[in-house]
Amino acid sequence: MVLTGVTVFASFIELGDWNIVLALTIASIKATLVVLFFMHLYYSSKLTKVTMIAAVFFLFLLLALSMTDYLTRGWLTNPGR
Amino acid sequence: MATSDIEIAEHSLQHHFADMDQQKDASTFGMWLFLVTEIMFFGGLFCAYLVYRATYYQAFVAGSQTMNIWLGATNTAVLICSSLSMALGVRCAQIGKTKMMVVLLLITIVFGFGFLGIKGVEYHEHWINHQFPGPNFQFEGAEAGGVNPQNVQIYFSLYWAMTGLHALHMIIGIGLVTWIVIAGARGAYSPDYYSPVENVGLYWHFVDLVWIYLFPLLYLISKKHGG
Amino acid sequence: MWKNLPLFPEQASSIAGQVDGLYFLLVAVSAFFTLLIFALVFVFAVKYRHSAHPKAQQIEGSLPLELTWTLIPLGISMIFFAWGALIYFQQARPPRGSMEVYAVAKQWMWKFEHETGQREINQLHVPVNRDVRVIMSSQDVIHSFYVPAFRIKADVLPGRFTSAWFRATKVGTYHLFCAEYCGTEHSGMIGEVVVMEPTAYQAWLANGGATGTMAANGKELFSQLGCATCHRFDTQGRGPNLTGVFGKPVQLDDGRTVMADENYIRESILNPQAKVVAGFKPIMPTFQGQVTEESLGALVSYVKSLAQPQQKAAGGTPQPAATSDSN
Amino acid sequence: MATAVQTTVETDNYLNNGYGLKSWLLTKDHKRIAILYLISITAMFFVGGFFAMLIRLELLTPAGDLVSSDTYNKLFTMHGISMIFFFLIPSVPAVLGNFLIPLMIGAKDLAFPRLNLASWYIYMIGAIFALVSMISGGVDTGWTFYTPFSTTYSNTHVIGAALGIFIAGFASIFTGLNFIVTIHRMRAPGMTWTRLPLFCWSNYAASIIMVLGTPVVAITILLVALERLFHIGVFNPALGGDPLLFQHLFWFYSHPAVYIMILPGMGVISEIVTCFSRKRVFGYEFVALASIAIAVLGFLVWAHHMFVAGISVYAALVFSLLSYLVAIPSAVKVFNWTATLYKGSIRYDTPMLYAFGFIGLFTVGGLTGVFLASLGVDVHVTDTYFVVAHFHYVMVGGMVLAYMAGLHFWWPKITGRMYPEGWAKLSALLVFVGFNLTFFPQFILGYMGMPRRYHAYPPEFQVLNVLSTAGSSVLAVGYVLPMIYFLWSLRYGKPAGPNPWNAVGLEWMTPSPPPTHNFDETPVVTWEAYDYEHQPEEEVRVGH
Repeated sequence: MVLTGVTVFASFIELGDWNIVLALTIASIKATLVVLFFMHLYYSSKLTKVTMIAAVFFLFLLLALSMTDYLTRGWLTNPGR
Repeated sequence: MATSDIEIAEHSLQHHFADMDQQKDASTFGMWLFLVTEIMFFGGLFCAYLVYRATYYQAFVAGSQTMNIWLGATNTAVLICSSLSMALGVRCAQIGKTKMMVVLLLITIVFGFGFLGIKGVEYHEHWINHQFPGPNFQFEGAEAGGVNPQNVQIYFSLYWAMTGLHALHMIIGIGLVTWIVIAGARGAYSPDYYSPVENVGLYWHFVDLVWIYLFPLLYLISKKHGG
Repeated sequence: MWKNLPLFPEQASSIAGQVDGLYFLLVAVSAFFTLLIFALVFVFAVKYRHSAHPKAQQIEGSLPLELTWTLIPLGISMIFFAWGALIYFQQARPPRGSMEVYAVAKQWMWKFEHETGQREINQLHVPVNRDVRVIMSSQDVIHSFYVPAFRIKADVLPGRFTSAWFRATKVGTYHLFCAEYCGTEHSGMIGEVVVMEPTAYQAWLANGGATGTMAANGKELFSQLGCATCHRFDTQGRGPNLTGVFGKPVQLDDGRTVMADENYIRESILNPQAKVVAGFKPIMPTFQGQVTEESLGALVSYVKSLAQPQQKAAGGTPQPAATSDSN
Repeated sequence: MATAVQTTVETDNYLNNGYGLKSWLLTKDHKRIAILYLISITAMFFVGGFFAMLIRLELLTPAGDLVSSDTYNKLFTMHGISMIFFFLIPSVPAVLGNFLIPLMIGAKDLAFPRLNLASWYIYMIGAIFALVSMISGGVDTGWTFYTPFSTTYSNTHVIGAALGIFIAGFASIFTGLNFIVTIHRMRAPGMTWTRLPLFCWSNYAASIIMVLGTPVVAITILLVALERLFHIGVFNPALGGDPLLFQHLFWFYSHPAVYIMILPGMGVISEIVTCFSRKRVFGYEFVALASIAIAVLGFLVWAHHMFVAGISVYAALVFSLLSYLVAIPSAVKVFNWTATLYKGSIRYDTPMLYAFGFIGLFTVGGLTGVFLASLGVDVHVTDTYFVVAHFHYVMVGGMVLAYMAGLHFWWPKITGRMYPEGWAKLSALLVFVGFNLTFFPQFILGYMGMPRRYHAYPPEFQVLNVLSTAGSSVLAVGYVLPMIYFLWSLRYGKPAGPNPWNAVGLEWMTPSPPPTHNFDETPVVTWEAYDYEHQPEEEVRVGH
């Protein structure tokens, strides 16, 4: 559990870095640790695991499918033919 | 069913459950489902955040640079510590060390208030700097930073909405932990019956989780541009 | 009697026939399946009624049948998808060389301005057999430009240009509706599209009382607002030279590339720091609140005209101006 | 907490277990909560229906002469809000589902009875918010609350209505959560997933959507309210916000919400079609899995409401393709019901008549949905009366008919009394005829190009509008009749007995009305679902 504390400091060191991916990776590692051990998901039933995975999956759908619109707004808007 | 007629004195088995296992399973699963709804609840805001961050990246950078990273990071640490004491508290409830559980949960509450206090200091700073969205919104340094203050306002709208909602969850969480502490001090829980402790613990960890994502998203966007 | 009960809208654009073609196929397939289900339900219900068939025969199910009625509808729907998508592509991509009309929607009226400067309200005059592209924006809420006879519809958004195009094939007067609910007089936000013979259209233009073309008005605004002090027609300006920019990809200072379309020009006027051209500083002030939607249209039209070959002389461009594929 | 337990005597049931108002308002019995919901949503249904009648009357003539355009705009908004959020979404789940799911799976109650009661109170608070904002001047944004109209331009009681929907959303979340946990954890011994009645499957699928989708619309509606209150600019284009983001977030819930409404209705139909053809459902697994498939795929299609709204061409293609996929499981269900009839032994009781109506009208509604998924045609017909007709075919022709079917089917179970069969058949006929007369002309109107939410319209659309209004008055009679004879039957209806339809299923193995604890002994299930093969035929059926 102290490991989780360490990651906070890891994110400090990376402050100068613009790379959001790294910050989010650290956040995700932290989150995973919290979910698995603080919240005992690691020791929980399959059903609970499936539930959690489903939640993350649908959140991903919400974000990803929304972004299919926003990231492709510029495509195909110019006159063709 | 016989169990429905027999009051099990200290652990309230509700009449419609066959046994304690079923009741515990149901309440834990129910709590996880509730957390799913919470994830989606914050998910809407994360979606808005993602869209606008992609659209107005520079404004988001400018907005994030007004954040006090030290306070934010301290708060992250505070919350993780509170989660730790919460997890240990649940563990104590599980093995029947009720007194220890009460102490650990009190520590959790103290950390919770600590978080809210630090957050309050930050809010106050933003407030006096007119960094609250609405007609009085002002963002200095927009000209120099080369960003449109109105887009920075979107950043702040999301900042207030996300952290505000999170703070509201914290307040509810402190209320719930207080309830557990009072009930626990009265000896309501035992290794056979501690679902409420576990569920409040799950809730607390979830609130912690949200912050774990809010911190890098809102505070650590970039230090590079504009300084 | 039948005059009061039309059952099918007029076909008055090049796309209408295609939309109707797909529509008729959809109607036919739907009618087939609806009748099939109705007939089966009816026949079974009568034939196996309790009095005639007192003992039901248990049937568990059948994998081949399930697969049949999963895969056949799937196949049919993929045909619909492909055909619908093809039509949508045509609707979404205006052809090159369209005549352009700028439209500003507001609660509750349509304002149009032709490239040649004629303005009209709730009426849009267009020549027959010519591609017309309507470039639209809204002053307040979301509206939607809908001409049923042309089978086109496009929402008109605040803060952004959207466009719709059509090629009218029949002279006449057609309904123009606002199709996105926009408040009190939503149902009063209607107008008409008048399709005319080209000669009649020219005559109408001549009587239109235009005060200069949109591009000319835009040019005037360009100097009034002081744009011209930085966006000079040489390489010395503090802002990029706008000659030949329109319709071309632009390299930004953060490494991205964007297409210089109407929305890019609009954003660069209202929110200049969002996408700064590579090699320039983010020093341009915003013009939000200083330019109306109409002025934006004029400015965009002007910037566009700078990319037209015939405008080369006016700009004194140092580099070869855009070729005819620019717009 | 454990309540005082009644000793179960033959005549004791959930209805005569306490009579005071308090015994109802503080009840934790799922059956009583279902009745509370039944009363509340019926009230909301007639409120919404009243608005609908005014809308149809206004549209009799092309000119906007009966009510002002502001009033008209409020009417269709409030019609939509009361029908969708306060009637359709809770209808089958909160009334029939609440009553039946524990009975069907052999449980004594839902997993969280207090949460269940809380859900009703939350629903009521939401409904009161909505009603107060309607009475105090109304709201005119359309039920869709599109920004920036709702956030900046409307001068009506948007905040009140938005909060009402926000609050009612939690009622729906709690119901869904309760169902999922109950179905997972409370099944009687032997009640395996493959023996589960399809009604439970479909409510389970709808619950998944409630749990996953509702929070998103809750936060979205909350943002709209905050934007009005504090002028924060998340959706405001003047601040660089994107009004389309609202539409994305709104439809992320509100399209799947359509499946919240229709899926439980499909479950009802599966129960009724099997019972009245005395057969096991054709392809049980396919019908069950189709429910889940609809629930999951339903989340992938939301932007088909936005094909002309200014989304990218690429996104439109993706969403169009995905929209077709969700049509397939619906088609599978219709084919399976039809096949269930084959070689059955079919009786024409009222619930079955409604079920026939459902199959037919849902087929039309579903197929016209295919028109809307098709990009090229959608551009023309979206936001016209074609869409209005389409979703009324699904929502009214499908869902309301299924709800009526279910209400008639389980009325004897709920009240212990039979309704008058003749009147019921008449009203089923009136609903079917009136419905088609009301909404079929609207398909034609839509393709002709009449936009929706129009207070006044060009004169050439009048004939079809008059037809539609005429139909709506027939439809209204068809809805008022059951209201009367159901009330009448409470006192004068023939006693129903435990199983008037000779149906299989655990809910029919306990007396009508059921005792407070549902079953004297927890049943043990040893048979498959819809085991009509081994159900002995009864010679004389009660009520006939």
